[in-house]
Amino acid sequence: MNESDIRNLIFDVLSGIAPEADPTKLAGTVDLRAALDLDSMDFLNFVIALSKRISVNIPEADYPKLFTLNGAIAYLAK
Amino acid sequence: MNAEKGTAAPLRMTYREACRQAIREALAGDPKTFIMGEDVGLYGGCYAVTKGLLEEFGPMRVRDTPLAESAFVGAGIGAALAGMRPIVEIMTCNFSLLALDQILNNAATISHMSGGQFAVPLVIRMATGAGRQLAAQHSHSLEGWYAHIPGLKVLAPATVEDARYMLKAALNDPNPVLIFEHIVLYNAEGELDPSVTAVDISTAKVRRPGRAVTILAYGNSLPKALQAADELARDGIDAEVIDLRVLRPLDNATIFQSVTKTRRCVIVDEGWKSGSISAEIAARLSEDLFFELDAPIRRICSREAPIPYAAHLEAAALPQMPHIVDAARRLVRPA
Amino acid sequence: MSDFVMPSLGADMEKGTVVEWRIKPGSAVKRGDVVAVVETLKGAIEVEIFEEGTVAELIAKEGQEVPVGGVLARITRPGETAPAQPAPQPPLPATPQPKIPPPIISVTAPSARVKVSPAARRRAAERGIDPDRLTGTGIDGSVTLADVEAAPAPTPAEAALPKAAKPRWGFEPSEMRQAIAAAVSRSKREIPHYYLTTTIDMSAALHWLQAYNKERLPDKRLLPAVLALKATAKALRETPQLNGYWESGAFRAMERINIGWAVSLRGGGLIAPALRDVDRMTLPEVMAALRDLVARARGGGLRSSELTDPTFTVTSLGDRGAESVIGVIYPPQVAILGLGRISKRPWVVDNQVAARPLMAASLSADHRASDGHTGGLFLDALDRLLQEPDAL
Amino acid sequence: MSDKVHLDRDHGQHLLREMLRIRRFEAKCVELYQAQKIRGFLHLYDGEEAVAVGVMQALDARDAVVSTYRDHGHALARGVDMGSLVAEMYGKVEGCSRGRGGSMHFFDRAKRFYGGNAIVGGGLPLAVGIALADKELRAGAVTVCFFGEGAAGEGEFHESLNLAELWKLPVLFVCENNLYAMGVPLEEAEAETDIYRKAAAYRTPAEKVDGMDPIAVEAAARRAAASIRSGNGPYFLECRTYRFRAHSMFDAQLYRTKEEVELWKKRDPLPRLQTWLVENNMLSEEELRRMESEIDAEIVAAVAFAEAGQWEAIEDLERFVLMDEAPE
Repeated sequence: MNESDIRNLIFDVLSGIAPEADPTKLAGTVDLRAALDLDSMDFLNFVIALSKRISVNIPEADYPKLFTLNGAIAYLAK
Repeated sequence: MNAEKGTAAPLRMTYREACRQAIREALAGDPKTFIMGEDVGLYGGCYAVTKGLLEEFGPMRVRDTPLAESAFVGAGIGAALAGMRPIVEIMTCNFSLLALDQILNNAATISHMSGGQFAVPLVIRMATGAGRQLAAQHSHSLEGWYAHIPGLKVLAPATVEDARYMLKAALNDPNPVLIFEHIVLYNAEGELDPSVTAVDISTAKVRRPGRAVTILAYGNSLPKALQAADELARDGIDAEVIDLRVLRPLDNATIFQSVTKTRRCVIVDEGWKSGSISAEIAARLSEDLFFELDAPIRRICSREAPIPYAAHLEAAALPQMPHIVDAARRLVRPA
Repeated sequence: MSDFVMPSLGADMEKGTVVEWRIKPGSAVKRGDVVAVVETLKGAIEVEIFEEGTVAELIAKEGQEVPVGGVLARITRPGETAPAQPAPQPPLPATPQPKIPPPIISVTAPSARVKVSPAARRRAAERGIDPDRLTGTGIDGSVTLADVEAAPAPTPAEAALPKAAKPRWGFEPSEMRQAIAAAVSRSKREIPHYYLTTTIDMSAALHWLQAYNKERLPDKRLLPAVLALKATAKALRETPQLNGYWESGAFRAMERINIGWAVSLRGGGLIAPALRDVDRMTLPEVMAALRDLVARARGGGLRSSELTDPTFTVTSLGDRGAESVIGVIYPPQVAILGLGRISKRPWVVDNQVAARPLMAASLSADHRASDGHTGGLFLDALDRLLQEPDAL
Repeated sequence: MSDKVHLDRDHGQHLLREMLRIRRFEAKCVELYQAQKIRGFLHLYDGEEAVAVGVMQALDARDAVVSTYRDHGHALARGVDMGSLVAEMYGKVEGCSRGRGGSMHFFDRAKRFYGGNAIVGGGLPLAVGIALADKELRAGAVTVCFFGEGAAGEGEFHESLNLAELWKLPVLFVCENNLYAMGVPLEEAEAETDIYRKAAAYRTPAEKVDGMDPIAVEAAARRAAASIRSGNGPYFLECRTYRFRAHSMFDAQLYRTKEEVELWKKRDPLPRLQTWLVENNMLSEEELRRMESEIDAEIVAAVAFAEAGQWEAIEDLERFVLMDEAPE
């Protein structure tokens, strides 16, 4: 998947978790959890949705790589 | 005397004493006013409301009548037609049934039927309601019936202030006005604000503001509604209590404004539920306030049976505070 | 010796004034004698006595107002000398306190169609939401205004519905804020809270959790909250005085352990619906129940019983927020556990200072229902249970 | 049954016992009211016993009785069980009206006692109706309708007397004229104070009777019953009597003087009949004492019966609002 597909996938997943927020306005390096007020349950649902949509296992150890938009895109691109 | 504000301190008296002072003031104030009824003179009034008035105003102004309700109510109507301003006392609404024909077909109808030639400036006072174990024939609450009749005004004073000043407004009204005094209220005590010397007979009053649910009540149901509101407040539910005061014409504006705010309404009415004043109010709410309602309207009325003598059965037959609390709570926080 | 009391002379007579005594100490009395004249609101009435004997003492003085049942005089029975101490009168069996029967609730017959209140239906139209899709928290399961307010924004399909006004998010904020304000102020007003805090070393728990989650796909993984919830439930088994309600002046222990989990709502507001029988659930079951509960809390799909069922509440700030939280008890519950943020801080282990992931655990409890000693036992149990995660 | 009163030892003692029974029962009611065992309104019969006892001598089981709210004397003289009356005033389900009526509303189907009525004059049209039915169903039966002189002011008085005479109905109208309608003296309520004279307007035979003399009342009642049973239509008795106690329990009697009450007490039927019987050695001291102790025992038993009674279940509140069928 190319970078823009991954970005839209992430936005779509985030809109399900934080409907009132507008992820498109997020800077690439800001911590998603603080910006969108995601608690541990929200972040776990974020990981679950991503891993289902691109059928890949994301170990807990890699969670920090998904804390920012750029990190997430880079991680999922591999 | 209240030194700072220079006004007299509030006067404390019973509802009965307020009624007596109202009648005294009326008799002293207008020679065309007289009071007529069973045992209003020598006996001093079945509920001691007119005690002492015969001695002060004499038998022409304080007239004992035979037991002839139809006759002396009809005579009161005639006297009003011919220029007097009578006050007729029917001992209790239970005996008013014998005068219902005179009240409906003469008092309420003549001004309309005569094309406006005659007015009937008559006040009829009646005791009403249950709660003293007087059994079925002495415990009726028939305000709702009379509030059905165009041509009458129907009042239900629940506070000492209304008991003191509604009569003056009623006597000044050119139409036949019925005043219902609940027997349990006679012993109730209350304060009179000395700066208040008159009240209207056209509006309901918010006796306790609130946001979560509106409780409508009149007469002896008002104290029960206020107690219910205190109980609900302890549970975090803020109830608004409205004293209807006037059962005909109903003050739609005050009722609708409150229910629009709270969106929930409980009506307390000592009459029987079918065809009662609470039925009329519930119908108006669903006709004119349908889209403001967030829960069904609830009515707390007497059980549909003659009021029994035995204390525990009478208590079970009448609307009680716990029923009001439960109904209001279920509307705001349904289990 | 017996008391002659103010008789009830009429249906609504509450008191009377003795204006004239017709007897004096020493005079003999028999059934039916008129012994006094009492002034009532109806005028002066002669009062009869219904027993034989001689007047020992006149208690009420002339001009004195006495309530019905109040003692007016003492009469000695024939053949009885006047003992110093008056024989206790058998208390008047009070007229029966009328028992108020339970109200008759006119339950409307359950109809298949979803019930929506008129106000809710109008608001749903304004928000472009199909109200029939929502689960109602109103009477008979009806959808109320609050339900519509709390409903998530309309999905694109719904968005196609004619929108009367821009949909707002979350509960009607002012209404939610008011409900919280009422509950917490009542709690602070009525409940004498006592507070205990302790610090729990979470290394064992987190270590176990990492190992557990490593072998599972994300949707089967557990959160630390699940361990805390299960440990809390087991700790409550050891201190039942913290699990129940304070009602009409007494503590009522509850058999089931339903833990209210405080969920913060997007756009403001807080709600603590119940996870039922946590003590009987496995960790995966607790996780599934927790996820479902949080989703419905934020999606406006809670059942009203979930709001009234909790027997104990836990509030947790999760992995972002303050180091510790001390909760306000939800009436009528009697305790609340506050879990702070897990963070690495210095901790003494085998006389050495080490960096350990620590969590502040605070208990607020109702001093009417339990004492500090019980609270301490609870926190010790919680700590002990979290040190052996695999036994949870 | 002749309409002459044959006064022998037995009948004399019977009249005395019946009146004494009422007098002592009413005294017990005052005591129970003051102890708050009886509530609501209570109208006592002291002084008028001769009327109830006298009239009842002319009746038998097939006859019907319609009473007023001052119904204790009528019910006792008609033979309604004393225990059921006390239980009724206690509000117990064993009461003669299941505790639902209280003092003003005693009912007893077996005794054809069609109840006290709290609406003045309310019973008159009922009595006319019962007599209408009896004329068809119970040949020879008489309906006695008790009412006070206050009811003469009600429209129903005129309407009922007219119907009864018009249709020749077997009604015995008994006006207990005790000179006061609650607080209104007779001369301030009626243009014509001889109530019995009003019956003439409907051509109904009427008599004025000394309501303080049980023998006079019995004689008049027998004459009336004989006339009615032979199909001559209604009969009207005005019994001039007097109530020694207040109108009801909460009445300061501002409308009459103590002297007047004492004056009438001199004509109390109880001591007069008692002394007459003793003087004509139809009553010994021993017999009088036994009569009094038997009556006191009956009252003690009646109060115990009421004390032991139960409260009606609240679930039954709406029972009998509608009847499933008319009891035979």
